[in-house]
Amino acid sequence: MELSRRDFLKASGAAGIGGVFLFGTLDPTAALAGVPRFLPLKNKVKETTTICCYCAVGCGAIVTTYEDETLKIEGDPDHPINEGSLCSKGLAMSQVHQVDGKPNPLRLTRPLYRAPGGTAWQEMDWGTAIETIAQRVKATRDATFDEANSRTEAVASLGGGELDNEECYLLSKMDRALGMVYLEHCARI
Amino acid sequence: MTNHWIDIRNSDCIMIIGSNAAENHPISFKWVTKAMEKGAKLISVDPRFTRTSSKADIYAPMRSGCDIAFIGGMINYILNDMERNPGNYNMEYVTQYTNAALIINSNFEFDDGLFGEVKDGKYTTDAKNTWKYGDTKTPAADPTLKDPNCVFQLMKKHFSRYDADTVCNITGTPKDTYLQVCQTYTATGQKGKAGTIMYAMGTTQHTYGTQNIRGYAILQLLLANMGVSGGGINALRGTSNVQGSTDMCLLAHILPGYLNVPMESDADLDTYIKRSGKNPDATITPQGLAGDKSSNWWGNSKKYVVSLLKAWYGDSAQTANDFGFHYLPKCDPAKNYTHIGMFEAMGEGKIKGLWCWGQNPAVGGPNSNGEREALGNLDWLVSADIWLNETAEFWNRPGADAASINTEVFVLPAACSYEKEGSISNSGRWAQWRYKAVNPPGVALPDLEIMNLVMLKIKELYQADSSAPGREAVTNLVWNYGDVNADMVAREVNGYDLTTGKLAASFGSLKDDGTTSSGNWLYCNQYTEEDGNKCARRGAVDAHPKEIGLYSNWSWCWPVNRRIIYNRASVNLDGVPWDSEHPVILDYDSEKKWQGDVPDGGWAPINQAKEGEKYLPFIMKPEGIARIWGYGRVDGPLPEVYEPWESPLDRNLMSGTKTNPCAFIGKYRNERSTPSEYPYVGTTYRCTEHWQTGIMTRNLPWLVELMPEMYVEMDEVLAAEKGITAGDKVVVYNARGEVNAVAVVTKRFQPLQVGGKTIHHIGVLNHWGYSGMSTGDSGNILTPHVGDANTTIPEYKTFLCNVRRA
Amino acid sequence: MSQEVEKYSKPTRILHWVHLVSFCILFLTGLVLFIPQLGFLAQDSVTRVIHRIGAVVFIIAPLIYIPMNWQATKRGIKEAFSWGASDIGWLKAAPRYYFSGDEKDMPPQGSMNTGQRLWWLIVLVSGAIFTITGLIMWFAKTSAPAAVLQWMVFIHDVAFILAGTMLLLHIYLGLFHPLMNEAWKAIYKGNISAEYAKKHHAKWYEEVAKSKEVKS
Amino acid sequence: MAKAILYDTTKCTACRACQVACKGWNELPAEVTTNRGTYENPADLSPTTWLKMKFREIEPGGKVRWLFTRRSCMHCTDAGCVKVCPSKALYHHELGFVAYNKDLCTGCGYCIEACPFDVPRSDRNLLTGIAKMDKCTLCTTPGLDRIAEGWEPACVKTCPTNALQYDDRDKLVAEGRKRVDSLRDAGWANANLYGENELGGLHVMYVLDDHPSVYELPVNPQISAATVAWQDAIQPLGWAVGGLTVLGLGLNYMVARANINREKEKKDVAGS
Repeated sequence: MELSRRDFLKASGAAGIGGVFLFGTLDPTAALAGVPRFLPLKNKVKETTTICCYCAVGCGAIVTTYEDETLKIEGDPDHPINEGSLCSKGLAMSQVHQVDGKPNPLRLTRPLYRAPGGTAWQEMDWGTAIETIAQRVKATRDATFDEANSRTEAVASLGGGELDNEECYLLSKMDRALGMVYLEHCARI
Repeated sequence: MTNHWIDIRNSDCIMIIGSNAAENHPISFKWVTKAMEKGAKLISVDPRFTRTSSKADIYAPMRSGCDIAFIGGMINYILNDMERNPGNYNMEYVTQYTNAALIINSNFEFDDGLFGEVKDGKYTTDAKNTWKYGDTKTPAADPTLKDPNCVFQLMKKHFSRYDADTVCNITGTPKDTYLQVCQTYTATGQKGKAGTIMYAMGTTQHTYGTQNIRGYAILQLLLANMGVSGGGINALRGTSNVQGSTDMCLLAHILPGYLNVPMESDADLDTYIKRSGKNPDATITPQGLAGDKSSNWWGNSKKYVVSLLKAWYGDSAQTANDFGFHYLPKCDPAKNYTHIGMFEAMGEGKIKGLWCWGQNPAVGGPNSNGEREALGNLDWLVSADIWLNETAEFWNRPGADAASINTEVFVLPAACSYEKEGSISNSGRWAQWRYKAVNPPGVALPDLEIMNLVMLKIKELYQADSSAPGREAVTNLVWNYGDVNADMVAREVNGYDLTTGKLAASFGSLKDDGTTSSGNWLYCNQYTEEDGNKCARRGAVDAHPKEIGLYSNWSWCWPVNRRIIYNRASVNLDGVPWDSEHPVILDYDSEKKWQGDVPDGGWAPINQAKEGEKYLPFIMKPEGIARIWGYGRVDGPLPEVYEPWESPLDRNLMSGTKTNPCAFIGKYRNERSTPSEYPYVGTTYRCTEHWQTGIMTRNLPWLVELMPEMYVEMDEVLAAEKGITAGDKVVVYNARGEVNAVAVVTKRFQPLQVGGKTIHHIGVLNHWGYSGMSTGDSGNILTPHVGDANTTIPEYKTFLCNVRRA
Repeated sequence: MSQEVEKYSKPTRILHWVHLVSFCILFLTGLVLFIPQLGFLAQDSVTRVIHRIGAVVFIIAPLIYIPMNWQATKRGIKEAFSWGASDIGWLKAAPRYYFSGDEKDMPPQGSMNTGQRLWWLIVLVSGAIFTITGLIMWFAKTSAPAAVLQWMVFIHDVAFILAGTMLLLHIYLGLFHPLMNEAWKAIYKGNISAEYAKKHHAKWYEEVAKSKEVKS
Repeated sequence: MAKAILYDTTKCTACRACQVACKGWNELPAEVTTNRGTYENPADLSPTTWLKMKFREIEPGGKVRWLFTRRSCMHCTDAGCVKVCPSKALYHHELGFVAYNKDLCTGCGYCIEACPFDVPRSDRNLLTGIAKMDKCTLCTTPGLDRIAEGWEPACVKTCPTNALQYDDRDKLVAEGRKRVDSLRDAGWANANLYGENELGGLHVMYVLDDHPSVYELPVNPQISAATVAWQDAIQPLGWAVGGLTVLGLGLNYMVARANINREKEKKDVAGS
């Protein structure tokens, strides 16, 4: 027995006189108890274009931020390479910042320091961290500097295919000024 | 990529080898699919049947590390077919645009897998000289390709040993499938047809990785697929800005813009330019070809080096002090400064300090157990990252005794990609600007600002210490960014005309007299007075007359917004495109020059140009034509089959030379696995849902949900032998360590018949580590500390291992 | 004052009321699923929770009653399944009686008349069906095959229609029908007038009168 | 004009962007999963997973194939779930697919049992029975309604290879038939457009290069006999019986009261 929805309405309408008697109408598509079937989207704060941070296809994405401080990321439909598409990783990029509407709890939020032989992290302020790192770099460089070749082989630099071009350039510039020759990044591996 | 992502749609045949594009570059398949909708064939060559293979017309299984045999056989097939059916090939391209016709030194010898004498892991200078042209400045050419010493005939002889039976015995590919691949791909040799090769780390990560790519290049040149739309050899780069970071040359052997690093012997700037080979004197002019002029673009390198030094040292860079050339560090030619070399030195305790900027070598480097141990020899380690990664936490890794590790560790919280502003360059060389959407969490800062703070502080310390060695290299460095932002750095990278203070228009305007600056000549033209920041352009209309998908007004690409490089090879000697449907450059006339893409030099077509101005198409080569015979490599002018450092075979089935004689073999904690104990071929790779060391994806719950645990893959036969079923916990192990993982038992790996033996592969994922949300053992625990002869890229893709139930 | 006889013992009356209230709760919360217009009442599973509380009472109440009133239970069950020729006579005569009050063809009845025993049988059978199908839908909802659950709903629904309509009849007769003026009293207070008993439960009244002292 | 999704398995690379897009747009949290020896995860649809890709390896004629299938609501025209939903929380959207107003859901779970594709899911407290169903709403969830904005569903938008398309159903049927024809020309004799006619026409149709059973899809999906018997026979019968009973009792009350009053009057008259 196969009844279409319309047949069912007819049948129940016909058979269920009593129901009509009791409850007026049986049409289930009639407006229901005032529960909205449509609600507008959340209010946007802004849309920002970005380029995906994973592989090097260079897909465009749009970061939409909302008034409730949440964000969503989707492919940029105007971008000629991805035409609005993103893969699983590109879409999950929003979780780098935010998971289920809250900041990703695994993100680093302040400088950390681990002392020699230490077994735990200590929090450190930026000023101390920068000052100490600068001192370590200088001390190691000065102790190992080969003046004839303007280099130190005791300080090394790694990174970064994940940095912006401008950051890569600055890193290349500062590394070389410091005389680093062990200077690599993930392009080699 | 010589071409770019969208251009894949113009291809007639796509061979994906050494890449798993569908999984690792999913959006590339938008364009692969579009090509296939128009009838293009897709070939997938891989030891494992992947998501890429699932969409392929032909899937050819191949033992890991056998690209040279596989491609060599295809080259042999083509060379033989070319003589029988020259009409099926673009012989004009092969003879006029490649060095196929050039005559090689008559002393060249190839014997039993060697191209001459090898001493201490290096070919002797005498041997290398025999690889060169008979006349090194004005080599003769035989356009009939008959001369026994011409490249074509030497290649024919070399690859004649690569017959299909021999090849398939090495690679394990079924012969009928292999011949199908040869036929299908070779069909792109016809004029007007284009085939593309998409490759990635499956090609490069071998002790002969460079020669694997050489093989692809030879194949593509013989089929006239370079410079044309829908062709090219396309390295699918794996990291969002690994192209840009390579262009900025965060690498031991090059300075920004692929300029050579100075060596100890480079007493001054001119010595350096001369030694580097990037100078006008290096020009080679082939004789007897239609073209008679090679532009040898690298001859301009001095302009770029001086402009770089002006950008870095400003007024301290003057003619009198060689523009501050001596501030640049000079390398010891005897040392290997690459990643593996760095960790070898670290293992020996020679490196005291390391800073990592968004890089995680404790997972990403080969032989992880060794590299993690080596980190303990540092006095200090800085990790600037957005997560607490395995490198920062190396002292706290399972099995480590934190108390005995005396490395000071600084962790600096950085901003993620959309918490800051700047440009990144994709695999197709498009430099695209991205903007800040949200603030970084807590007190985290963009790397740019962290670098600025660190360098300002270092400069301050050197300013205050007048007796510090090498002080001037630091104090004279131009570093006046104030509150640094990406825009001001992008302008510096582009460079200026220092006489007017205006932004330089393009690298054509750079000079070697100190009147221009440019932080990276390749990026000169990205930011101009007229157009502003071109990386931020969003012109979504394809303005090419035939709409081949260049989108030249979307962002900007190097060099000078040329979307398909070597595009002068896409037209014949008369300037007519080989492919009228997908021309790259077209409609030359002396007034308007070329239409379409930015040409590789705007000169007239060879047949229209005057004597002595008939420019050859491959402008970056000293001889102006493409090298199918590539004598610049350290391990021979042609690819030759070698076994990986760890091979399941006891000999090379092709010659008496088992492994690449020039490969770099690490010594630090680098145990070698033997086939008797570890009979299976291990290979590492990625999956769609995770990325690189996993730290950027293992902390994202949606991706962890999709791929929650470290796993390995193996065929059903091997699994049955070992009593392993899908989902079991297993241990994959070799001489360097062991990896715990979940077994994925699959039909997608099949045992292969090689040299009379049955070879099983074990596929090992490389994304996991001990930090973050989803943790597990790193695949690189198993990989060896050995590297390619030319680049020292680690041999991640082939090693030996064994497996047991956990 | 007329004579009175005890029609229902106190435990029986308590059981009746507890059961009736729980059944009405079950009836109404179930009915919601029949009427889309009332669906909002069931939002957030509110009516399901109430339905389950009702079901617990509905199941537990007889389980407490039975061991404590074993004789009555036995008798009751026996009655539910004792059917004879007089029942047919009653069914024939009933419409006339209930519409016009004409009792001349009504055969004498026992403690429960045919109609009441029919109802009683339906209570027993549908109660068992409700309990079994209900428990399956409750506890095997996530484990039983979909087809099983669908047929359980079907059967539960059939029982619902049967018991539901009969409940309406029962309530109607007990509360509103002009002739059944003491049925209410029987189940509320326990006693009915001897006159009413003679008239409506003649056979039973004779037995009671024989064996027991009649209260005055 | 009915809208639909066309899913072309032959173009799908199972990158699973659709799975993440679904979670992203619909603000669904990740599940905790394990690797069970397959790429496929989560193991099943759930209240927080409305779409998942299935992976299947087969080896017909010694040639390995890796098949990918989409598991999500098929948005039937003859939808079992809509048929049984007592509060009409599930309803047919004006564009044809099965939309859902979660506020109205009573958690009865009838839709879960009635779905021929085993799609709706709820997390149910077994003791209290408190539950809410969830399934793909084709991005029409109130407050997250992409369709009302004139956008395509999140999964479709993100699909890298256009294996998912969203358009007028008629157009997609034509497109799907064309794809099937070209597959047949290419030698896939069993190629078919799944969902064109099934259950009155699905609003998610699949281009398959082989028989639906190869893709583990129900070959001839039907609304179950229990649903039909219950919804089309018993429920109307229930209304009828209930209605007639009430009418009958009312009638009886009026008639009986009149009769009995008359009897009484007679008696009173006789007695006086």
